[in-house]
Amino acid sequence: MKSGSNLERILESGQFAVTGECGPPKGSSPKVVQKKGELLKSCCDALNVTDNQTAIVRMSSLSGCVILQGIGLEPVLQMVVRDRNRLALQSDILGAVALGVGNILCLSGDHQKFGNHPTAKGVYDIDSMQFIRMVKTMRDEHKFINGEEISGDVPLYIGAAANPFADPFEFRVTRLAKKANAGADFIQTQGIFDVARFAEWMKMVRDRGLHEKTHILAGLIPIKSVGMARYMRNNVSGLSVPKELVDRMADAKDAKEEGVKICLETIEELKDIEGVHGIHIMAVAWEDIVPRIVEEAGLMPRPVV
Amino acid sequence: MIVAERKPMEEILSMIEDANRILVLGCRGCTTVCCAGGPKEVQELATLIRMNRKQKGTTVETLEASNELQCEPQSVGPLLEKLADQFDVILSMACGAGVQTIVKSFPDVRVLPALNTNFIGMAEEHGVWTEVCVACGDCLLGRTAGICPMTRCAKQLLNGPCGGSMKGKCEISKDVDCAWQLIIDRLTRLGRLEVLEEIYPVKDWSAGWHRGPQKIVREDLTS
Amino acid sequence: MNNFEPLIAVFSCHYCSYAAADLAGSSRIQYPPNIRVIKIPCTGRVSVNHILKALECGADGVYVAGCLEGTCHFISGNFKAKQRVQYAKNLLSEINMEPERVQMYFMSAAEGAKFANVAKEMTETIRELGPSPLGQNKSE
Amino acid sequence: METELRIGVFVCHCGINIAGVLDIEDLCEYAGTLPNVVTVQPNLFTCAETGTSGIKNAVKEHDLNRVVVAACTPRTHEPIFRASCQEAGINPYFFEMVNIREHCSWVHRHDREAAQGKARDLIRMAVARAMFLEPIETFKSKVEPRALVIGAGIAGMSSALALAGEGFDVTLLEKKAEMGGLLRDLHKVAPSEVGAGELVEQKVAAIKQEGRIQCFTSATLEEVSGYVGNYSATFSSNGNTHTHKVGAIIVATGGAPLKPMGLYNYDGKRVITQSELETKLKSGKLDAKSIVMIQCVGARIPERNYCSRICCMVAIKNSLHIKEIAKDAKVFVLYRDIQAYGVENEALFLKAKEAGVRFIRYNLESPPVVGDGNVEIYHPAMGKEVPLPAELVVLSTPIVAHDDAESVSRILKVPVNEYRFFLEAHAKLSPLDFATNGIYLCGNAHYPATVREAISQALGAASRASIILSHDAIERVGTVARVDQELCSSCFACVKVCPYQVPHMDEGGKAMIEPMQCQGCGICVAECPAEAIQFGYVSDAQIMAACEALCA
Repeated sequence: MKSGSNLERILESGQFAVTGECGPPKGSSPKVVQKKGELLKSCCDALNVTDNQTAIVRMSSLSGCVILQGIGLEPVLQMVVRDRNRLALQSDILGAVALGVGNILCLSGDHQKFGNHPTAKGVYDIDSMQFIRMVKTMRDEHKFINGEEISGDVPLYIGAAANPFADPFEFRVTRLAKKANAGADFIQTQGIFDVARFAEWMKMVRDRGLHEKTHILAGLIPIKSVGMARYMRNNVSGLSVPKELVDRMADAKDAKEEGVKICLETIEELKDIEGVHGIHIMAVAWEDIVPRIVEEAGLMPRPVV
Repeated sequence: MIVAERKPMEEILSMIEDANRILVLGCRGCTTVCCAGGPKEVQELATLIRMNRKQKGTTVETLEASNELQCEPQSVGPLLEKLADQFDVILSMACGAGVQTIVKSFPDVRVLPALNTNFIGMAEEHGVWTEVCVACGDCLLGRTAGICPMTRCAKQLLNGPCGGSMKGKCEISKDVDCAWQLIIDRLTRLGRLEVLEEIYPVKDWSAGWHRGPQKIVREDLTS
Repeated sequence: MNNFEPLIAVFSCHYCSYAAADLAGSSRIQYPPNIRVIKIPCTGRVSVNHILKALECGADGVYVAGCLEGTCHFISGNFKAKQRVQYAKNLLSEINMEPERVQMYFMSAAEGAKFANVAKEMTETIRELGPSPLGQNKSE
Repeated sequence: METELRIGVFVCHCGINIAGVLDIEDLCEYAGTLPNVVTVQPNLFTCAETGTSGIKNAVKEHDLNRVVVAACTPRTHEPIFRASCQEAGINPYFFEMVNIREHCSWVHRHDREAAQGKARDLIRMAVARAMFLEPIETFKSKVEPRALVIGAGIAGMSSALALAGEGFDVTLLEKKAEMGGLLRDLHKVAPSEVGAGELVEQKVAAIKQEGRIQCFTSATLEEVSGYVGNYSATFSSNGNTHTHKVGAIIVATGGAPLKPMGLYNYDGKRVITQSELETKLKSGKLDAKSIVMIQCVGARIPERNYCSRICCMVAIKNSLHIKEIAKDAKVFVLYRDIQAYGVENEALFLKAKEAGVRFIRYNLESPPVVGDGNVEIYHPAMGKEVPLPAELVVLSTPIVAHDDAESVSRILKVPVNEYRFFLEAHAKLSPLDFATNGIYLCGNAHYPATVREAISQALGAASRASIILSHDAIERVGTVARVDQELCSSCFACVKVCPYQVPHMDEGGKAMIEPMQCQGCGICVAECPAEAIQFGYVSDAQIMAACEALCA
């Protein structure tokens, strides 16, 4: 075992994993995190805690992780290279391990331009690929990025992101391969609305045997309204939302119900794609729908390994 | 070349508010080429300053001059040397390097920048310059098909495009090309795409940004 | 300021607008005597600094009069002039002067009446704006 | 060392044209107060003999070195006074003219006071400008009495023969293995009914007989340098490289009918082009009894939106030929609009209708559909789709520019439009000239043309070229821009803005403007950020002086 985390145990035992997401508040109250955690506790194997998502300042990811651990949840510590140089990244990682965190997701981060501090200086000292490799080296070789020894273990289960819908399409698989080689134990993908394109990507993934090197968790974003669908289609770079889906939401009598239906259909399709080892549900501001989705997708109760 | 542009007049005028004798000093190097601080722009700025004062009913004396390469102390020359002390302010239309060279040459004169030094760029077409180099001190163009991700990728990624790359454009703006798309296209064209399979190691910043002032010494050239 | 008589400098190209001015003359088309023509071979010869100089030296307004768009005797001179006039307007805004004091006009050699109308229009525009703060009329 | 400026001002009454409105005496008096003015003289008519000799005498008497005449428009009278200056022994460009007639007395007749003030201002501005006048010399450049004609189709051959007829040597380049161009494939030329082949053979024979024309076949133009009167053209022909010195160049590179690949089931057999039809007609191999012609195939569509102009006449001509061979043949012409301009073409159109050729209009929204042995067309009069019998379908495709037009354009530095047709300097003022002096164009290279039009253009271009070639040398006044290389920052601004692509970087990496090529517009002068380009004819100093003199 690399970290022995619940997520690792589930994935390594060949079970279909479910992860969720918890965005910390733009404030200092632990209650918000606890409330979200309670909602998702029974239906997720681990919960990502976002790191200043979309470059909007929030409570730190590490604190969120610790709060979740306090109520018995397993967190995935998200970390972006946008805000920390290699010193800060490494020291935070050591701190996280000291506080019992067992999973990490290594990201570039959304560009600061999109957030609430657009004039901030981006750090980008190292990139996400180098970040993954750095964590792996810390864990497996007990070495900092400069080659110096680390005292003690750094047992972390390492995750990375992948976006099958960004361009250039052909290179996306190469990039995934690089992440797997760099040390990503699991991958959480961008939200999937275009299953056909995702399946095409997965085929390329399998052709290169990458599904055996790393566990791919397919990303899902439940849609609450046609407005949200439209917004994601038009404004969110790196998302592929087919027009038919927007139309379907527009035509629906009950948009929320339709959103759940779409999500469930997608999960069914994803289950059939070879190499998909789980799902990652990003229900931004709609956390309370997750238990129902997991339930109706037939993924309850969550296994105990 | 170094690409600069004139500061807003409002800023320049407020800097020189209390000056009555102003030497507007252009540079015949980069800032002439990028049409920001050559003899023509010197004349333009001097005229605007005089017009502004005339509007206010006051006067100002301006002298317009340009030297060869303002970042070269030798290019100050005897004439300028003689003149400079007569002025309250030297308004430099060179890049930051030029301004500071003049500062060093004239310890007793206020030297002010009239330009913002923007970037190292190439002339895309007449009147259009784009940033292509950030002087990182550790050139990696040899591995990126001659396209600099340090300059042209908003996240300075070294291992391929982030998830925000769409249709060849960067997530920060539809007007900005995704540097990595360009790199991949060009490597494909050159038949060398496989170089991207390798994980590019972390960058050595010791010769680049945030590292304190740099100095290069060529022993064979120094006296 | 009823007695304000604007002083307007005109950069006029040899092939079109200067010829148009000649035609206005031989056709005896009357127009306000406020303009002073400076003849140049092509409006592409006019630089931003010439325009600024005229204003600095007291012109209440300046306009550049070139060939019709697309028919410049020197192919693209009037297009360059148009760009530079726009640039000069921006500069004026930067020092809080009315950009309308600088204009670009296009006319063919055969448009004597247009030359006269433009002179009239510009004189009216400047009369409305009032004397240039840099001009000789400002104290009136 | 500066010689003292001594300016003489001459104020013309122009009879009552000026004096009827302006007070000449006052103007003279005023001019006398201006700096460096040493003499002022009124004239009844400055341009009359008394006036010009007055100038010459005053130059001698007062040792003048600048002359200012306040009179009428320089556009007509400047040459007269410049000549007077020259005769008086001073550089003709030490002369400045003030227009107080067209620009003052004639246009401000009702406001004499203001007119008087304006005239004073104009004289003051001219005197100020005069102080900064620079001497300008003329220079000469030898003319090579040889022309280069690129393309030996009907236009190029006609140009070459015309020039040779005038006694000039001609280098004629043909990219194919033999001369003749597009005409080689055609049958007869309307409306004269001359055989296209005969016409070509006539011209080819004439060229072969003409000792002054050197024709190079299988030729490619490689490089051209120089300027009007003195170009150097390098080209290869059949494996050899040649360089010829030529004084003028005619571009007659022609065009070709579009191959309608993928359009209307084009197969070159049952669905053919008009030129393929002509080959059939020529060899007498046409046996189809029902023929449908479709016009505007690949033309006047969004991606190629021009009208090729000649295809309507080609269709009319060929349909008549078919009717001549087989009276009972059914011929339909499906068209969008008919171009049959001029008396003869209009007559042919009527003749075709009379001969039973059926013209049916279609529009882009419902184009004809080519089927097996028939063509379906929406008939506007019947309001429905009608099948037309069609043993043979003939597509009228536009003339398109050759692919190599672009390379010729680049080598000669002359422009092409978006469809790669060459672009003349001015559609009305100089339809056969390029903006670059000494280079001319004719025929299909410019735009689809009939044989007759191509020949007229060719003769016109030859005549334009002969104006240059007939001189031993070209005299050029130095009213041109010149780079002070010491000041040049090598920014390429002049290279990029010159509409004639004259400035270039020399071997030392500094800008260089060849005076023979410079057109004297001054665009680069105003653009140069280093103020490194001098323009003595209308210098910055002169313009600035005039501005400074705006206010008294």
